[in-house]
Amino acid sequence: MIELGAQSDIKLINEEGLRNDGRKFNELRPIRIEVGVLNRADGSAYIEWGGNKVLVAVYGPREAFPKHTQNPSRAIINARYNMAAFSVDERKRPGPDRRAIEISKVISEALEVAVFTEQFPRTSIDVYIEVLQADAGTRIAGLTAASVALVDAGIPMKDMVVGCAAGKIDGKVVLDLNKEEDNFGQADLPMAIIPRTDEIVLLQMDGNFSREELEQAVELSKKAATYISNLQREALMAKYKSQESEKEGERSE
Amino acid sequence: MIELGAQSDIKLINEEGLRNDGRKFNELRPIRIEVGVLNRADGSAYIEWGGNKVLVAVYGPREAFPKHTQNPSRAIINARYNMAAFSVDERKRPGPDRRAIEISKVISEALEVAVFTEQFPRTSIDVYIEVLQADAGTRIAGLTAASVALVDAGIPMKDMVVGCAAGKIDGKVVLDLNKEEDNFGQADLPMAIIPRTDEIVLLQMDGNFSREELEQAVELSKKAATYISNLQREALMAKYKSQESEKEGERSE
Amino acid sequence: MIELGAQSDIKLINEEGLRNDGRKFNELRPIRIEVGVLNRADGSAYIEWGGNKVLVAVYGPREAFPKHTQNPSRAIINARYNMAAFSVDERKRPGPDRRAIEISKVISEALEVAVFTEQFPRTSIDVYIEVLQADAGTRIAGLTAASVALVDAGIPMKDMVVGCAAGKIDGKVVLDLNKEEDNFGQADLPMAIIPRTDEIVLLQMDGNFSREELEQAVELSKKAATYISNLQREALMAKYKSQESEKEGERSE
Amino acid sequence: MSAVSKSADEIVYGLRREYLEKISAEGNRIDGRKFDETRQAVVNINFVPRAEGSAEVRLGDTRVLVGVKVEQGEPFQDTPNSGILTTNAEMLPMASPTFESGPPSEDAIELARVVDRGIRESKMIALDKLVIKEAEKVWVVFIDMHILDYDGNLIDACSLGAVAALLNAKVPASKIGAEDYPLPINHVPITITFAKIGSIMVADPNLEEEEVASARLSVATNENGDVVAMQKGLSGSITQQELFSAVDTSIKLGKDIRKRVLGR
Amino acid sequence: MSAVSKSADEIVYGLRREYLEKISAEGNRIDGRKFDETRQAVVNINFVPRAEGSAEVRLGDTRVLVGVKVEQGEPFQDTPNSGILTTNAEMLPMASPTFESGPPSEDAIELARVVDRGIRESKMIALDKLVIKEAEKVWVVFIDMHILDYDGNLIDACSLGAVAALLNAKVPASKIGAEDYPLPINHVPITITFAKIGSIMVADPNLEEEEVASARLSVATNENGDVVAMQKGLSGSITQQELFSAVDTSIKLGKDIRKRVLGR
Amino acid sequence: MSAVSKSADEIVYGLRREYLEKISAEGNRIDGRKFDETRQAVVNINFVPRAEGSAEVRLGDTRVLVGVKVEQGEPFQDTPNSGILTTNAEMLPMASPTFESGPPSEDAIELARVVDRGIRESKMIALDKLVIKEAEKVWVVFIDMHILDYDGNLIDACSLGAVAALLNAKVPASKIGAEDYPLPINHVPITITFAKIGSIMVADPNLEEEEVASARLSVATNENGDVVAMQKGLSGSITQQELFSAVDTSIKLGKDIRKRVLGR
Repeated sequence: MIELGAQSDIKLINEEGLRNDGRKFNELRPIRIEVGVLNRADGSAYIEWGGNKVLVAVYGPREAFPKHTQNPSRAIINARYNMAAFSVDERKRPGPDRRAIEISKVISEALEVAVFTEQFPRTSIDVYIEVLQADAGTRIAGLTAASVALVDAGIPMKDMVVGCAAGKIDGKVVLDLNKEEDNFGQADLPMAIIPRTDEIVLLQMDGNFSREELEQAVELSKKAATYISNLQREALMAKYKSQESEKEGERSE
Repeated sequence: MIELGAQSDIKLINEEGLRNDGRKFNELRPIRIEVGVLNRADGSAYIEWGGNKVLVAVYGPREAFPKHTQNPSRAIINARYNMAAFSVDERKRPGPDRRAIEISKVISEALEVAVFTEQFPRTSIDVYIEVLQADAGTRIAGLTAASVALVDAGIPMKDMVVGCAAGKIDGKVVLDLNKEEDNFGQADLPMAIIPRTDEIVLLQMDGNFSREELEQAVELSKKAATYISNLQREALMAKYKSQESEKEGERSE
Repeated sequence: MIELGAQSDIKLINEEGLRNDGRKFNELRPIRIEVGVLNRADGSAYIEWGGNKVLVAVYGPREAFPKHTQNPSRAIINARYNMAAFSVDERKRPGPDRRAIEISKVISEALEVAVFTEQFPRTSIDVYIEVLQADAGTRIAGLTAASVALVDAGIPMKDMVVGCAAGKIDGKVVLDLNKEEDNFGQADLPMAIIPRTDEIVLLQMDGNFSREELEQAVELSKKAATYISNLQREALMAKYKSQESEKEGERSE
Repeated sequence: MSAVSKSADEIVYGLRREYLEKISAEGNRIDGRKFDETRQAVVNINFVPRAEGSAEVRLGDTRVLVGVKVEQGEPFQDTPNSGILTTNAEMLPMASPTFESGPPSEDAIELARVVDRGIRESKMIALDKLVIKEAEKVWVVFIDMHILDYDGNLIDACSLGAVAALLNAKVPASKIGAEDYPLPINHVPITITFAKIGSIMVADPNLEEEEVASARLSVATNENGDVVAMQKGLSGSITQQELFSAVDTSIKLGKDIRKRVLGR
Repeated sequence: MSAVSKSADEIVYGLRREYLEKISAEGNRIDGRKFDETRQAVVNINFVPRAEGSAEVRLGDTRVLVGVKVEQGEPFQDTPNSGILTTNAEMLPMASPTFESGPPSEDAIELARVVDRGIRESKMIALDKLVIKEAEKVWVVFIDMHILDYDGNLIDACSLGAVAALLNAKVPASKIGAEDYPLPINHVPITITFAKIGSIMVADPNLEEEEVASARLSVATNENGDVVAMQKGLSGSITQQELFSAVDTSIKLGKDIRKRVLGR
Repeated sequence: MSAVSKSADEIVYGLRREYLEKISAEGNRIDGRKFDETRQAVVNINFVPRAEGSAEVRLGDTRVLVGVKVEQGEPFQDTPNSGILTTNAEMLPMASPTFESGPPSEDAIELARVVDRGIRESKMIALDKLVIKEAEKVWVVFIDMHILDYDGNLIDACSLGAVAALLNAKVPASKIGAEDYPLPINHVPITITFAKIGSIMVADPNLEEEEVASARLSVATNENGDVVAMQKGLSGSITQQELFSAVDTSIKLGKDIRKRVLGR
């Protein structure tokens, strides 16, 4: 979060309680998920979440390389979060920066909770997350799509991981910050849970929350997660339905 | 090719049809080749081509390292084109830049056509091309010397590869651009062929050629290649003659 | 040594023959050595030498990694000299620069003379030298502490290596330059010896010494080395005494 | 080397190569195309509105995304009156099991340089119109090409994507108090790449064809039918006749793509 | 995977993990502490007088040295009225047989970023008071954290060291003809990290505890009891209840350390 | 370690070492030279006319090429009235099967730094005469040393090449509207390197000698017979007597080379 001198001048919630993009405090941006969008990858998914456009490919389980990275009792999850040079306002130099390395780490750890890694010793499951356009909340969007891509790749999981974020703007706790809100708001809390068990698998926070605000933020995100979880399922269903109807078509030919 | 605003002001061919260094349109710069100029290398050659000074060393066939680069059915040709920091007007930072990496690749590929690589599985043949002074046409000079150095190293080849370039200056197709012509001309076509079979093994081009100009350029280069091919042979003969006469000398002692 | 235009203006020895910190020409700065200061390392030592603060950890002998660095007939000594970013006036970027790489090399070579490396084939003995605050003479301080840390790690050695430096200021040969003397003096001679055999194991020099001055400088350092050697021994004794008394304590409980 | 020591992979590869050479000698391609027929090209411009220009290209099953950023910078000392063009390719490990993370491979460097050469040497962009203040400040055009899905012929997919993105890019002059304007364009180069299979040159090779090809040739032409850039690749050779036949096909296909796909 | 193929190391690790989970289920810790009890923290400020600020911290057997350098630099374009904070961690191979030489590992990067976040998001440093000339020159605060001896919980040791070093740091304004002044401070954040062992969250884990933990949670709070930064780590999960219990403990321990160790 | 586990290479190496130690104990060297005799040095100046200075040096079968570039740059903050000297060595894989591609090895770094020290500490170049505008613009002297063929003693070959190239280098002042002038020179340092074989110090070791040496000592002297730089290398030791005997020989040989090879 960049601190600006004129921070207080920017009003993020209007008199009617609506946000700069017309949303209510507990409203998500539009989310659209597509499954199986790439040919070469073992699994893939594409997500649009507000202005975020994120593509995810999964390869594996495959023999981990180099060999010394192999774990004899389980698969390693190797998520790689990467922003395209053109995804942000000022061109980003290609290659991982420190921020991307940290995000890749926390995403890998979150997915490891969900995947039955012990079924695939000595392998790696590589999850490539490419941010094609960024608009605040990319890690959460990427993680949400990554779960879907893992299912598409046939990787056995406890359940899908769902990401969501809440934050604070103009002193009020709201769901799912957009870019302007992230820049000029007071707090951000990216989080990911496994809905079936209510486990928190990713949690980061920066800014300023009182104990009470923090509880509100977590509650907002948890409710939204249920909704997003359904979107994930529908996207997967849509793919299998279209495959079914293709097969039907083949049979009726 | 650097574009300059005042490009049209520079005249590269005079009223008598001669170029800025006095050459005719189909005339090469002076070329001198020496063989076996280094002690440690398995084969070596030195070429002066106009103001270019290029030294080539060959090592191998030797076990390719690291092991995963080995090809079980043939040798890999690993050419490494490198410009000395002091070889150009403005000091070049040591180490390979993107241009050098591309040139190393196309030179390696060109040499692979000529070498009987299938005779040496799992090995590498390393060709180090050091540009000591640059004056346009270094890749072609380096490749021409590399062929000679490979013969000097005893590597079996179909035939030697010969490099040559043609270009366009003041709207006219000419042979073998020098530095000023390269900077202010309209096109450059570096090429390499195997004279015995007429195969084109390296070809790059930038600038602007009509279909007809392109044909003229290729024809000019092909003719020059025959001449350069003879220089390669003479350089090799000169070495073996001098070795013979040394042996003669030994015998008559 | 940085050359300054106004070099001659700075007076480093006063009328009474004393240096800017009150020392005589043959006087060392205060030195304090502590042994066994770290928990995880196999051996460790801390040295304060004038304003220098240097911490040394030793790990090994342990299997050398990566494998191709292993020497089948002896241990390799891998000293790594590193300056903390905050150890110098202007922040130093983290990571080894060319100076640190050279110093690491000469320190490794100096220690190899003393350690019975042939007793530990295929292993490495890693000596990490961290300069926490720098005040001229860090390599010598680090090497002196490294010897002590090696003993603390139980590595068998011929004898401990002792570092010392002499230099020239205001045209006079003096012992153990401090930072200002190093910056504005005329020569510096870092050296290390094995006192028992009088072998010189590290020697570097820059500046300007006549043949006679060089002899004086070497003599000054050699004498100081005997003194420093005793400090090393006392530091080791102090540790073992305190361990003894702990054991005594245990027994009497 | 005896066949005995060949790995299963090599044997399969050899059979595949033999098969493709055989059918091409008979006049056929693995996916039914004619030798001089490219795959369907779908261009989706402005895919990344945040960039100054962008285009997603699908060439058969190959998919790339090209973004163009236009930012202020200092001119090079020897060209004080010229904007700057810089081109970069990312062969993302997402796109193929054979692509690796890390600094650009030599393949990625060659790809970026070949695409760059087609654009630069055709003088596509009027770099002289990108000067903000002579010798001090110019517009820098960054072309970043992300490979998303790899089924062969990245050179043509990326070239097409870069050209389409540039044609629709704007100069963000509003950042310096003026009005945004379209990136000034002089020419529209199109690159066509050929793979040599046996003794046949096929246009726009797919991955299967690329893998068994002995040589590769890329030819970029402009709307006048001039050749503006070429690059031979791979460890095989081509004949003079193959070269000129490829040049002719490239001129023909270039005109077609320029019109049909780019509407120029 | 059958136990047969497990290495000796893995078996020992499994036993150790089992043991620690067992004793924590019984209410105990390996070193006798209570679940919400930190190890003794010893802070030795001004250890490196040559730096603008410094602190050596011993947290049990973990030992870190933090140095603060304050130098002149250019502000970022989008924050012309703000000084700059930059934080770096060096996990020196000196500190543990498992730390390697070379560029920062992802662990070191996460460590530096988590410490940075606590300081930055709490607005500890009044960056707006570090402007020398608007949009041209500002003070840059470099925090460099050297890990000397590793016995677990580097986040808290480094955070405490960084805060202590900053509290005692000066701005070397004498270099620009003014007078040195203390680094301007708004707030004092304290970070407390928890390890989840079995189903127990223990504060300030030592190395043995860290190694068998399934999850890690760090919570930074300020003197008002607000939460200013958090980070969950490791490949396990936590419950909502565990999260808030950790937040409460962090607020409590933060107040204690702020007063007892830092005298604030 | 028993001899049984020694590799063939090691045994050969041991025998070679034994042999060279034996003959040197008898007063001989493998190539018939005296202990204090250097190989023939051939210096070919101005080999690269495009550089501001250059020299190719053959020292026996060792061959190096040194180029000097002189360019404009900013002075260091603490030396506003001084030009800049920077020295780099490239141990090209061309020169030996044991040299590898990639960033400079520690050997290459030591080589560059030892050569640099001889030139810098002798005050060979009058850096104070290389100021274009105080605190703003100075001449930067780049010495780049390319090792072409390696038969031992790179330090002396490179030092000689660097000195010869500098003695013949010009400052390209015509680029700033003045006239080119010779690089201003104060002193002419010569470096002589010794290898210790058994208990004998031999000057200018060739590769065979270098490989079996226990210690190496380089001594740079100026025309007054002062010592200006020294460096001991390798994992062996030298005695005080060996040191001073080497210093004396270096002074003597330095005078000889300065006159005979450089004509000074």
